[in-house]
Amino acid sequence: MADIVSMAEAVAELVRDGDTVALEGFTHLIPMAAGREIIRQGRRDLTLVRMTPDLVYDQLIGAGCASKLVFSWGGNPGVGSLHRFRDAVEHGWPAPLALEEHSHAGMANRYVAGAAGLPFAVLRGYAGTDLATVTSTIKQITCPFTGEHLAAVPALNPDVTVIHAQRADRAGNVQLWGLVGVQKEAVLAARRTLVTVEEIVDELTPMPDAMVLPSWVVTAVAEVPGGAHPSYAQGYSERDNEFYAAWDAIARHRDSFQRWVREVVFA
Amino acid sequence: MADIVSMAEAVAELVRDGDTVALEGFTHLIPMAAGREIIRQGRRDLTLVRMTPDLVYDQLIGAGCASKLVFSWGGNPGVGSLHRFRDAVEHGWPAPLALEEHSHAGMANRYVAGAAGLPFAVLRGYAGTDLATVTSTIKQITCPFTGEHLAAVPALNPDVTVIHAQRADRAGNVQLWGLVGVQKEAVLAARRTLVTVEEIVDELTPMPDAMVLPSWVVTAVAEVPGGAHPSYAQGYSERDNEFYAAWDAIARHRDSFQRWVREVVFA
Amino acid sequence: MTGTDVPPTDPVPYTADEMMSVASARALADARCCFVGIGLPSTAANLARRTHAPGLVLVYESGALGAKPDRLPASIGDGILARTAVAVVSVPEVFNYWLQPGRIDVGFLGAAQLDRFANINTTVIGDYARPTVRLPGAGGAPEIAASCREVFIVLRQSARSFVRRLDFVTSVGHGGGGGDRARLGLPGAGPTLVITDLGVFRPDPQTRELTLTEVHPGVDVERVRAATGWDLKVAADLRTTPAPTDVELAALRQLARSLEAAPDPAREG
Amino acid sequence: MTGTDVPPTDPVPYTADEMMSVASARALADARCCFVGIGLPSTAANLARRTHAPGLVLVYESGALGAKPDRLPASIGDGILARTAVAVVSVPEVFNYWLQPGRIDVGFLGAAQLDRFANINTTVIGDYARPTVRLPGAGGAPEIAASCREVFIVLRQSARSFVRRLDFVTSVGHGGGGGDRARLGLPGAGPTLVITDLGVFRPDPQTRELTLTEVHPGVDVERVRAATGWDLKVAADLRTTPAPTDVELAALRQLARSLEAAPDPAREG
Repeated sequence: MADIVSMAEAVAELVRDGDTVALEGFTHLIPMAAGREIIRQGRRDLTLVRMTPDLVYDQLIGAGCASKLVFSWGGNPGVGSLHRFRDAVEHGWPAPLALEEHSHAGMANRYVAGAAGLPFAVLRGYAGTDLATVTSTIKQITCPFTGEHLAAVPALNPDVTVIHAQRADRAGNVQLWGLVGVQKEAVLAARRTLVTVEEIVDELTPMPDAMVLPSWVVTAVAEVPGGAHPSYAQGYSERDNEFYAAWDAIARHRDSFQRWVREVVFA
Repeated sequence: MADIVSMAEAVAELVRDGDTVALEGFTHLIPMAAGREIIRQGRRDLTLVRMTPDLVYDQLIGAGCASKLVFSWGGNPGVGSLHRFRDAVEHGWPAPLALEEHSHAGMANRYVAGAAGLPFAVLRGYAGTDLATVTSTIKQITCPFTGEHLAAVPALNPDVTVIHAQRADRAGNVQLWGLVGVQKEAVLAARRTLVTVEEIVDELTPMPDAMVLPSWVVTAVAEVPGGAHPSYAQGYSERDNEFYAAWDAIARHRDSFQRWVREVVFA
Repeated sequence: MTGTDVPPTDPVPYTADEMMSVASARALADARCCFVGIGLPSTAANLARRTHAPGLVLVYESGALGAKPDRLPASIGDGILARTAVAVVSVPEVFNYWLQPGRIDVGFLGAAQLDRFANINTTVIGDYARPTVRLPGAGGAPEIAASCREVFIVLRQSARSFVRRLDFVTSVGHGGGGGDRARLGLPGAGPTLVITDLGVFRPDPQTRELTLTEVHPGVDVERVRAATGWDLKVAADLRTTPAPTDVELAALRQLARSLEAAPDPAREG
Repeated sequence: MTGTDVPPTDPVPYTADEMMSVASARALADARCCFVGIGLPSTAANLARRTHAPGLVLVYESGALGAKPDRLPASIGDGILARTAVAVVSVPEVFNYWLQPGRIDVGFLGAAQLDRFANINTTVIGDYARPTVRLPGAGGAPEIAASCREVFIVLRQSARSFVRRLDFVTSVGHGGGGGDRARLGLPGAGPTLVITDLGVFRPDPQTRELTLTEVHPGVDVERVRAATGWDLKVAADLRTTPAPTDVELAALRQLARSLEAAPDPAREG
């Protein structure tokens, strides 16, 4: 059953140097506050896993927490580049960043296999692209019934997955709704899980389009109102598109980024 | 986009002699009325696909509509045997019934593959059982990353899938909630789909734990209140456990079953 | 309830079926979550929740996770399961995301035939192609038996159900004996407990052959031997199951009454 | 909006970007459902819904099926998509159950680089291991390009974007030419239309090489050639795209205004 703790305690306990860490949330419900907490606690050598690195990984990469990125689309949605991601890949600053690069369909299916306790997943994907030439975790498999060739990708099983959700009850059952992305799979695939929530409530009122993650698959829950900002939590906040646009200027240069880390993350 | 028609028209148009037909619904929302309509229209040589044949296939098998059954658990839930199924398998009455027998996990994954446009699905299943010795659609596959051996089963893609749901709107978008079983997969795997509904409404009010099947994956919708009886439609009816118990006596003997067909199905 | 009355040496008389259900419920004392088939397993799991294991998470193959029915469900798809569940998921999801990865502590199964290695037949009596009796088939059992951390089996015992050789292996217990589960790649520990209306069996640590470790009150070993189709091993320290307590019996009987228009759940495979 | 003003030969002046968006929207006249990337494709698809294709079903990779946003979404995960969708599904489901089986008529993609066979690069400029410019990467595009019944590509044209040889093949258009998609087992027809700020290109029926079939008003073939990194094929019956109508322009500009605090959507790959 999930423990209800502070985010600082949870990150201290659950996220360790060298871990494979997935912070998921597809545009919606991105666990941004947890990402900043990982920076504050000075984690190093993380393998960061996420379909869309977004600002949360731009920050972790720029702060030197990561040695590898497993991903499928690394842009600032609606704005342009992730400059800290680019600086790491193009110039190795602040540290070289190994890449393991897939398509969205491949990443989603890797989490599915991880959640399902299977070593791999099968999809119609990658055929004819250069991805398989640069990514060793893309192979071919043959259908034993039809002889067709399909793509196989290995399961993703993060040491720890972090997500943000709208609510949890006091037993640690977690409820999220709206665009729920790949969060269920990312949680079920992980060895440990931290969920930050907008609020902890006595009872989870059933909601349309909601999913509940039972407390017995959640390690820790922390109440962090606004923990997705500048991403959003449907029913609690709107996406801060202006911050996404403003991030372009903050992240474009190393010094402005470092100032942001000093003045905002460590404020 | 789905056409809104009568059940008789829909069955006449969509269910053809020799078809592979899936009537799905896991205890809840079983399309029983559509099954009786198929009997009334005298369909023959059907391959019936369903995880739990239940009363709906006991009736179709006893009425001589089927030549083959693809399934995973053929009992009267909470009561005992499906006597018409047993009579067909044990004595070939009214016609021999070929069996293609899987486990629930295997059947569910066959629908998943069918819905996903893949030729097969992978699962941890069947190892050490006699099922693979009697069922040709169970094979082994090797993980290209770990070398582990797993089971592979081929996709199920019925010619037509029939389900019962709580509601549809006038555009043919279908909404169901409660235990939703394998219905989404069975619908998406099929070439044609018929959905019988408790009611057609102007607007689908969002409901907790509900799924919506967009009208563009539904061929026809027919309003059939009570169309799941003696199964049930959460929010509309309760399961008629007494009828399930009473079915044991009706189906136990050929003459009592034939009387039921004459007096109830053709009433 | 069927079964033979036990002589009223205890304050409240009880049936052999009641003893079996109570012993099954007690076995769930340490489980966190249980994959529940209908019939005897459902009775046991719901009784455990009402007595010593109120936090036990019940998972039904119909997709109800953490169901808390306040009466016995009449089927695995009873509406009360969805209405009281922590979460309701699709049937593919319950098998792929919840059962297959080994998230379930105990899988609770019934059986038509059982052999000495706790392999299960629920498919046919006689030849598969021309069966004497066609049983319901596998359902969820093969993968429940494979993937749960451990498996409990509950069934009424007779020489027809405890057989030397299964007519069909629907679900694997310990295969041909020690080491077979590992050879087959089955992740869970397999059957660790078999509970009948006569007693309780546990697999030998080495050979994995079922050994009688408890007899229920009023049952002697000879009666168990007569109801076993193989040469039964009996534990050196054979114990007698403690009789049902008044509290257990009261809870069990309230549960039984709660199932309106009660069909015989034991007949579902 | 960026781009060059076209001389006001038409009643309302419009930009080259507006011509590109209008031409893109028109291309969706016959589609029933469209898989929409953000940026130019989203503008085109939403414009089509507001003008000649009100029944067009928009599918977003974030899981919104049949979204009906009343303004331009600021990202593919904009809350307005979930709130107005017929159904909201998980990301694995949108790829596995909705895209992969070929349920989508048109996949609408952008590109950083395009070659003569409409293969797409959105991964790197320069060497993969030591790139000059690291682009966002694949996202959903490889499987959108593979599985949709047909693919439309929209991008601003220059000799830097229309290149002789891609630095990286992120998504396959027609591979090395005629027959390559079948050889690769790609189920959809691939790119059937490329729309830029200068004109419209269609693949040759045999060779699948992109051929200029339309120029936008005020653009001559030489200007298109100068913005193409290979020896451009031009259709014998080259046409001129009809200029945007007042109705189209009004709807497009209302859409553009609807995106508050508008970032530049064209910069998302």
